[in-house]
Amino acid sequence: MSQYAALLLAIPLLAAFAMPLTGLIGKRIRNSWAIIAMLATVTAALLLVWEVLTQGTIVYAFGAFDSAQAIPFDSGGVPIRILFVIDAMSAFMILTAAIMMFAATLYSISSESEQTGQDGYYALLFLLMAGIFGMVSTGDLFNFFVFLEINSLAGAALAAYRIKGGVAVEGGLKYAFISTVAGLFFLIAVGMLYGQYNSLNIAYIASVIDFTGLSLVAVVLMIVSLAMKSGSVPMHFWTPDTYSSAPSSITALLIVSSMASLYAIFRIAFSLFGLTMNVVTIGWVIIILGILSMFIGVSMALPQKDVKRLMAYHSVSQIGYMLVGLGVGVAVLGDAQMLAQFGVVAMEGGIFHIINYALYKGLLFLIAGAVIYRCGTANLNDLGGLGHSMKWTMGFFIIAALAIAGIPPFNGFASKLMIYESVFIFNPFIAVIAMVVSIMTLASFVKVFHSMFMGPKLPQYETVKEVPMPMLIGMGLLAVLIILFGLFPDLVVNTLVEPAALALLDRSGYIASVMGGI
Amino acid sequence: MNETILTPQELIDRFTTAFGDAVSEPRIQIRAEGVKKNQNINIWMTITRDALKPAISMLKEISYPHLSVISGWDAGEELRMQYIFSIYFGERHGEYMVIFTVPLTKDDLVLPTITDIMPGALFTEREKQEMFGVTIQDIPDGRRLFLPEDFPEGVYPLRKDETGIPDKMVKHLWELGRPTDRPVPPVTEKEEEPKTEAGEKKVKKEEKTGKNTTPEEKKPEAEVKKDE
Amino acid sequence: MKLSPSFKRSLWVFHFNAGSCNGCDIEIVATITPRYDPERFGVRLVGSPKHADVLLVTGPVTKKMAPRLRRVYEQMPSPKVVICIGTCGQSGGVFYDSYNLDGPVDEIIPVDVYVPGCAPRPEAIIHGVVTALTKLERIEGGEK
Amino acid sequence: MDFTATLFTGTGFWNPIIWILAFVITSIVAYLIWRSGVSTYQKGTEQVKPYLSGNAEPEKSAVHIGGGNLYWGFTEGLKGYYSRLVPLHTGDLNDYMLWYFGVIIAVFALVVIFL
Repeated sequence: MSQYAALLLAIPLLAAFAMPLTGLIGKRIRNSWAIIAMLATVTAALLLVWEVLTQGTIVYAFGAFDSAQAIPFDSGGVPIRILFVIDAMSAFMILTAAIMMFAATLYSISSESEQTGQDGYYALLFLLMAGIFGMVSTGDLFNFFVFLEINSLAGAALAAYRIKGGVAVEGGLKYAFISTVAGLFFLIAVGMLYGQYNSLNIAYIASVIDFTGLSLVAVVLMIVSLAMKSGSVPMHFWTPDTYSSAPSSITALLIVSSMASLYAIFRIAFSLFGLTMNVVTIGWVIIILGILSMFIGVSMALPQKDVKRLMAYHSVSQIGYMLVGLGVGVAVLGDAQMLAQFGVVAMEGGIFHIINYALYKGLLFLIAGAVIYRCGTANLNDLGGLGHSMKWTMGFFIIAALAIAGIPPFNGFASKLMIYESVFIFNPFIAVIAMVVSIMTLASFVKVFHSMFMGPKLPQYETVKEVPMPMLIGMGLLAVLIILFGLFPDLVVNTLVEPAALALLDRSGYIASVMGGI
Repeated sequence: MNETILTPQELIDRFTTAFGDAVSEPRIQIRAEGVKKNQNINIWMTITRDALKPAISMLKEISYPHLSVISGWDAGEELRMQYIFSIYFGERHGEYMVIFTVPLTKDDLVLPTITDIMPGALFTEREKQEMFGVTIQDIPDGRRLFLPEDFPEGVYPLRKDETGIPDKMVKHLWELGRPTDRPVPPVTEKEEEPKTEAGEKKVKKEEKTGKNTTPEEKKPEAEVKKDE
Repeated sequence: MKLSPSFKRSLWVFHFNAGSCNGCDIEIVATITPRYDPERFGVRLVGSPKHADVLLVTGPVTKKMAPRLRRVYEQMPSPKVVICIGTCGQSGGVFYDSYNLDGPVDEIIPVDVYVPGCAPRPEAIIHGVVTALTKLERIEGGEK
Repeated sequence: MDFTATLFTGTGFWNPIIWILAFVITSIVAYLIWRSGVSTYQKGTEQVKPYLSGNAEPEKSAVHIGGGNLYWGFTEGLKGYYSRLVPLHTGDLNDYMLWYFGVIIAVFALVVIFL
């Protein structure tokens, strides 16, 4: 049994706590240590994903003599230890997180080079990544709460890292407050389930669950608190404040952490409860949250004057797309015929959109960071004429903006098309809203492109030149991936997205992989 | 429009009683033109400079006047600036023209601005400033209105005295590029005064105006100019 | 020599008022009314010099209008023809002793056809345009 | 793994490679048509500059419009919608919590009614 699952967490935690030590020795050594640790984590993640895709779900019991032995012989059929259950869906999320970690860490090596306090910065960054990897691969509810907390606290500290006159501190505080409240309500729900089924393991609870009133309360609490953590509309107010005040490489990672909580909603909806709950209602709840997020997110983004705030509102509206995609999947879970006809495709669209979103949204925030790194201001009214001096950044911006707006050759289009067509059969009204939101997204990014890159060379940005190489590599990787995913969507869907969607749907397979004790 | 319509004489009496000797030589002119002989009434008054603004505000109480233009002419040793208002323009043929003439001696050409009580007067005040050299006190926007930017300072086109347009500034378009080998025009012979070079004297000016009418006939029909 | 096909039924005209008293302008407008109807030959007034082949200049060029007239002339695509309408453009006409003139039109831009008259009649203007047409043919024919 | 695999999206299909080929072909055809046109304007002359009724073109940085209010017309048109939506973003943490509990109760009601 390979130890990649354990390595996936061990390396970031080791790197995080060793960071201050290497920092003492020297700045360059600490940077190289960060890069080495990051590369190690990414390779562990890729190997793990490769293994899952080839051999199917991996179950890793921490601390057991034989790591594959999920249920100890004397525990009477109840998995005691903390289990990592990594099926195709978790592997998909690990891959997304790994790519973003690679780009963001490389980016922040040079974007944070002149700043102070880099030891703490990288330590928190690795803690954040450890939290994300843990959230997406754990099979244990309480363990999920623990990783949620690690994730939130590291994210909040990083969001408030560059004080920026108290604005960042306010953003960080809001993020921390929101996450802890969401986490606590999630913990209450976990407590309810533990009280009723006296186990914390998702698979075990799934196998013995019979939907009582208490489980109903648990489902509602879990879904709403995770929806808040991922920033769906009625509870999205923290997103613009936190994302716009956090340093850009951190915002790229905060997006990944909000998607991890999105993954958690679907893990709970599909694997934990599945058909035992009233899927149509919960499905429609998720869809409504999705529609609200889509429309209000982008309509708030249009009049914005600050580029990062505008992009933060866009991340709210893009989360809406995923919610709608997978919400339709949940809603038709009961009806096999409808599921086969468009349910699976809607889910595939939603999942494919997760990785596309991570790619181009991360790239957009890194570009915003590059512009702020060079020009010092994020206000659209002061910027202008950067196209003359920052050619590469402009090129990446064009790719990312076209991708987010869903323009054909790029990856955004492929996933949005899947969502449009399948959701159209389910309910045409939602598909129409999705398309209108796409147009408004394009409109607002045309505005950003016009005011940031076009126009004459302004005198105050005369000395601005291209961003240093590591930042360009970070952005370049994401841009290349966007183009590749755009050109070969079928390749990506068949190898990554389809198994993930089927793994989510296959609730009994999930239970069997753990309970069966293979 | 229910204000009381004053007869011209009552209007003048109002001003004379209000300003006494500041208002001098009031005059009423009533003309009737056209087939219908509709009357139109002009009321002229000469006003001193410092009684101007109070007079205008009084006129505003009678009926809000329409300032058509501030015109003026160079009467030799003084400039007579005329504020031309029209009131009662509501009724048909009921309009009065009220004209305040302000004589200004050439040595202190200063006028108070009336843009504070009548903002619309700015353009015509700016034009008076550049055409007559009258300085308007605290005019909000003292830029030139019609003259080009590179127009020489101290030259005021509408003045008849030495600060008027010197002859060298006048560019006679009809003189330029006239073919010199053209036979004498078949017009009745007038003594052909010698072609003077640029520095003619003033007396030449009137005589020149007479001569200039001849060039029109020289180009009777559309003549196709060969391109060099 | 025939005009290139693109001129066959479209000789587009751009009118430039360089300080005229609007007498000639009203005559030009009178020329394009249905009574004289140059539209049937494709002669049409256009809003921008960039679409025009013929430039109608009225009025003596005042000092402020001279640079603008030069710029509009240069902005017209070649081959182009300039018609100076009215006596003012040729000899200053009624503004003969004005201090603010910048010379007859042909000192500022090369003029091809002169239509004299203090407000020339529409027939004279049309005759001018026809003369301009023959001039265009010669230009198209390669003689400068 | 053949590269012209088309992605099955719900009712239709999507193949970027073929789309790009079509795009390239149409752009070539468009370029050919464009090239056969007559371009009589000379490069360096005044013909390149815009026609502002004869006036010279003001220098560039004076006319650059900042991006801030590019869509003022859109927001103006939806004034009713925006005047209600924007004040909701108070930036005050307590309101966020009220929204959170409000949504929990709403979802509860929804789930219980439609159980």
